Amino acid sequence: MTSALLRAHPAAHPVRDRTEAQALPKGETRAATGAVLALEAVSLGFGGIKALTAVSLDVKAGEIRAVIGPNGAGKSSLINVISGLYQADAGEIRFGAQRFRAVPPQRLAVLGVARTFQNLALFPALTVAENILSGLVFQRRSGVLGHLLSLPAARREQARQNGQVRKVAERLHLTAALDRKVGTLPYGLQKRVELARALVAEPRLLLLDEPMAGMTATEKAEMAGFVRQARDASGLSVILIEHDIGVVMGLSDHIAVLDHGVKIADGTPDQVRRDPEVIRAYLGAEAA
Amino acid sequence: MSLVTEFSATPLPPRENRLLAALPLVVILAVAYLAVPLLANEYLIEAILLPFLALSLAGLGLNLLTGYAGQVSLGSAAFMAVGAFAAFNFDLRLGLPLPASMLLAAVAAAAIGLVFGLPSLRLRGFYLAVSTLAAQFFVQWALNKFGWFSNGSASGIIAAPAIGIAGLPLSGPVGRYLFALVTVTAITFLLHRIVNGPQGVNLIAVRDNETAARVIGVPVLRTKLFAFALSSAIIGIAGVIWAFAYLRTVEPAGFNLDRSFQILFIVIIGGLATIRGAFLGAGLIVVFPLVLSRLTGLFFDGVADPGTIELLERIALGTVIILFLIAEPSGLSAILSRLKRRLAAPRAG
Amino acid sequence: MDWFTFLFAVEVAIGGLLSGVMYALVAIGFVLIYKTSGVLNFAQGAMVLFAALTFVSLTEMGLPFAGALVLTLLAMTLLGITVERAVLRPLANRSPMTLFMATLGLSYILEGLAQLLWGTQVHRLDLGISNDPFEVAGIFISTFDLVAAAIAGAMVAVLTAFFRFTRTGLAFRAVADDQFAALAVGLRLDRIWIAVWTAAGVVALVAGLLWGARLGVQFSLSLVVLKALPVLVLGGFDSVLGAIVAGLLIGATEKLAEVYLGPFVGGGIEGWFAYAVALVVLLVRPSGLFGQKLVERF
Amino acid sequence: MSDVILEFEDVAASYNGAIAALHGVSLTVRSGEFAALLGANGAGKTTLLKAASNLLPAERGRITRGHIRFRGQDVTSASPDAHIRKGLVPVLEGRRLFKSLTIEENLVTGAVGRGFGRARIAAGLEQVYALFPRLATRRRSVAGLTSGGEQQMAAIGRGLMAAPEVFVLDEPSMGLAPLVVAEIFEALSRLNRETGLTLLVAEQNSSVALKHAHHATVIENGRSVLCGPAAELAGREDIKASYLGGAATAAPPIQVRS
Repeated sequence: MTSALLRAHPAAHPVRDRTEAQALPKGETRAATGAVLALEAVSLGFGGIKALTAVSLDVKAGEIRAVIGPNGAGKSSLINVISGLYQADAGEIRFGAQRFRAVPPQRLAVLGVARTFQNLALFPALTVAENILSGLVFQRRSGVLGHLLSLPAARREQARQNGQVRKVAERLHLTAALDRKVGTLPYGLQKRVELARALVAEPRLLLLDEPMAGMTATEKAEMAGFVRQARDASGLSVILIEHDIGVVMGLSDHIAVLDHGVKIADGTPDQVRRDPEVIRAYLGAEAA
Repeated sequence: MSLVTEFSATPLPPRENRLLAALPLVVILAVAYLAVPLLANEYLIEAILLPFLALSLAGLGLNLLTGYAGQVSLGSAAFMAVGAFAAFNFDLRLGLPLPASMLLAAVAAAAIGLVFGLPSLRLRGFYLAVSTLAAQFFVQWALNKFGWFSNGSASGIIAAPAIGIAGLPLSGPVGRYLFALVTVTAITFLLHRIVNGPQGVNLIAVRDNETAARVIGVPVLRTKLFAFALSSAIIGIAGVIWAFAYLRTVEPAGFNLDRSFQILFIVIIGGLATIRGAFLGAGLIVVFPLVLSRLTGLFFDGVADPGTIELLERIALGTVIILFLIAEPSGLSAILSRLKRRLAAPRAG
Repeated sequence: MDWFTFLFAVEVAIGGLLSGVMYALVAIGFVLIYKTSGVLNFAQGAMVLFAALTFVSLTEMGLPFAGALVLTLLAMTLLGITVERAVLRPLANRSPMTLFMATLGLSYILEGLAQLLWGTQVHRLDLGISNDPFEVAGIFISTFDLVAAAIAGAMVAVLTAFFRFTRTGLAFRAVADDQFAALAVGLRLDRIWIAVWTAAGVVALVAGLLWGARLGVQFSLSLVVLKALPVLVLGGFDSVLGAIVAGLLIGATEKLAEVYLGPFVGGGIEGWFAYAVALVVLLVRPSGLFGQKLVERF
Repeated sequence: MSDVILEFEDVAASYNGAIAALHGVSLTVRSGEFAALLGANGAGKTTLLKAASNLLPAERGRITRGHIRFRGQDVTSASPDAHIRKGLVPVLEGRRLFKSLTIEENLVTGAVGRGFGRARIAAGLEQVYALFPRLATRRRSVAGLTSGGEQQMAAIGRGLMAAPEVFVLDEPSMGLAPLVVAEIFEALSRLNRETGLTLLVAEQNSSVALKHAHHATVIENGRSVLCGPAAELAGREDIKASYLGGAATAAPPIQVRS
């Protein structure tokens, strides 16, 4: 178990400028699944309501996969199952070679998975830099004593992690705001800080739950640019929930459509747009 | 982009300003270490400064738990009691030097804090707060019930030994004051380092959004238990100061629920998640009753009996608490920050 | 175990159940306020003291039972109005912790005020309920406890019906769900707070009379909160039914433990045993017995 | 038809005395009109609508400049419930149903808020169920467990139970399938046509709003930047592109920087 774990998460030993191939799970894992994430017939219910019914989904390395559908279709539930906040009633979730019925959320980061939340889940009392840094906490080796005694190893680690924070902040144009308390930033910037926190440990899979909700058109375009740039740079895979169909069509490689917890379509943006089932259940004839 | 450029205009404080900012601290330390021992009278030390130091330390401990880690505790006095009685027994039974007894007392308080912190892994908010009352009542009961803790004395009263370090007697008011002061200074410094370091990020992450903290890999359980253990240890040391340096004769009933609430008031009135808040809050809590009894003495002396005056004081305390909460939700620390800004404003403009 | 020791155990358990009803009675006052405003009202105990002391002092001044009752109810209404004006309104939108601290302050004020007005001595309160035990199948049961249980039962029934079938009850439940939305549909929050606190005051009066008839009316009456808190943790802060069930459970286990466990540890365990019971149960069920368990959204 | 019933005059507002949300919005709503308020999320629509019902103080916000007048009276002079009793009824963003109450209980709270008695409640329920037959079948369901569309219909129904004269809705299309959005807007349009109900609807989804509204005002970054007849705005592709970009359902993919 331990050895598989170490192989499966290069994030524990960050490699700079990883190429797409390196970001993939190694050798036998890739042969076994061919996907960074695979859901197999995942079902989930709350008190008699079916939130997800036998949903299957494969996400390949370097792919941006959007999940769309009306409110209550099960999109957020899907992300919450993948990140272990909800436990599936049936089905299986695989990250590379690791299989789970219930993903342990506290191990998510170690597994190379990062996420953002629909309603910002930042730490408002901390600065932007500290918020981003918190995304690296799981890699930390030195403890309280190391810090109190200013041991060289602790200092080196601190310096390295600060470097990682600065790098991601630069990529997301957050450098000027690094010392600001997150709670005092405007909403659009907070969303960006949350993306930075998710990206700082260079995950293999990024789960974005409405990352552009509440943004202006310009901010949305900028955010979409950041997501694409992160994918292009490190070959990570993205699951994206977003209501703005324009953004979704422009950004994703594949789109899955959920309706009442059932996957009703899965394909390229053009396929999905023309899918009669999607038009009937979601888009409406007029919009198509 | 445009959003960010707005901030680059906000200048960071340059290094010289930081030195200037440290000036008040230097002055306070100088007064505390030099002026007070030389100039202060016995009343000031015994009635104000010693309880102030002990309660400040207890406030610091609770603030770590409640302010930084977001776990509310209503049982702080129990850990003061654990600290006091543990140090008493380490001294009595092992004959250890004072610093060693104190350290072991802190360890004992931390251990018991860990046990009573376990519910925090499952419970939140008021459910957790109420469950910490278990510590309050259990510890008080155990200390009363088992004579061993107080070496068999009636109703659990213990008399602290005369204190001294390395043969240096510290039993006079100034000696006990310096002992308390050094202890409080050292712990304050350590705590400052901890909450402003990586561990502080973990604590605040758990407080502000536990789910997010868990998902990004912050060790939530370990962080909570760390907060409970360290907080209890600090409050335990506060108990040692309370028993050894301040009162010198204590009984379990002195660490009752009212004391726990008093420590909670200190933290809330002083300001959550600030180091100085504990000191400001403790100052108010220690000085307020003295001022109040002077005032009631002035107006009601001879008019009302002591029982009535006590009731009036209770009403006044309750009123002040409510007024404080209404006037300044972020506590005295926030008032101080505002004052500083106002003082700095004319210079900047 | 022979028949008599068994009967004795049953007797102890029943005695415990009945005193559990008394805990529940205090706990219900908390539930009313917590459910509708998320405030843990630590002053509920002080309100019990205030109500009982007011009532008993009025009867001692020669007022008939009904007259004293009406005047005390008026006093509790006045208290509700004052709390809304002086505490809740200025502290609107503040954190639950701040409001909890405010109720601590309020409890100091009420305790001081009650004793300042009516004195600190112990008052005897006779409600005219017989305290003689009667026997059912070899088990002795206290008449007073039984009457108290009946009164508590009636109060729960009235409260449940009030929440379920009246428009004000509906408004209470709406406010409990979402205060801002309640404001936006035109519900008058200020009036609702007054009503809620007055209702909690009435519950406090009933609890105060029953407890007072047992213990005498005195300062220690305000400490019954400490009995009610573990009941709340166990039953859920927002469940009237939970308060009853948890009260019974804690009452019975506490009495049994006192009789069968107490002697081994030197007795006096009633101060913390209820908390231990609550904690053990909560380790298995973190949301309490009946606390609302809504699915968390992330 | 032509008398102004609700008027916003150069309104600025802020939260907590610091965060400015509005910088100057002017618009007028005439009796019997279906008015739309357009703009991106975060442009200030929600703040403006809350201000109209004097709900800002409950969230520590306040109007810092300008006036909002309902029937000629400044709205800050009366409490939210007083506005409802005079016929100005809001439907909040994100529906905000009482989740543990049933659909029907939610509807009833709307009437209770206006102080209606049993007869008016019964009549109101009948009217709402006629407008949204789907709600009648879900009347005993706990609101928190119904679908987004049903919740939005219930939120609108709850508002209608207070017999509004001016009905102010915030983002009724949010998070709903385009099909459900169409159904809701058709119901609103019908109410407007058949009962003369005055409507002010904030929408991010400009195409559906412009299709049903008479007049529209566009706000951007807390300022009103454009207003005119809906048909005219809808016809101008340049306006759509510069002010309402990215908001239309199934618009062509937007250009993103890489």
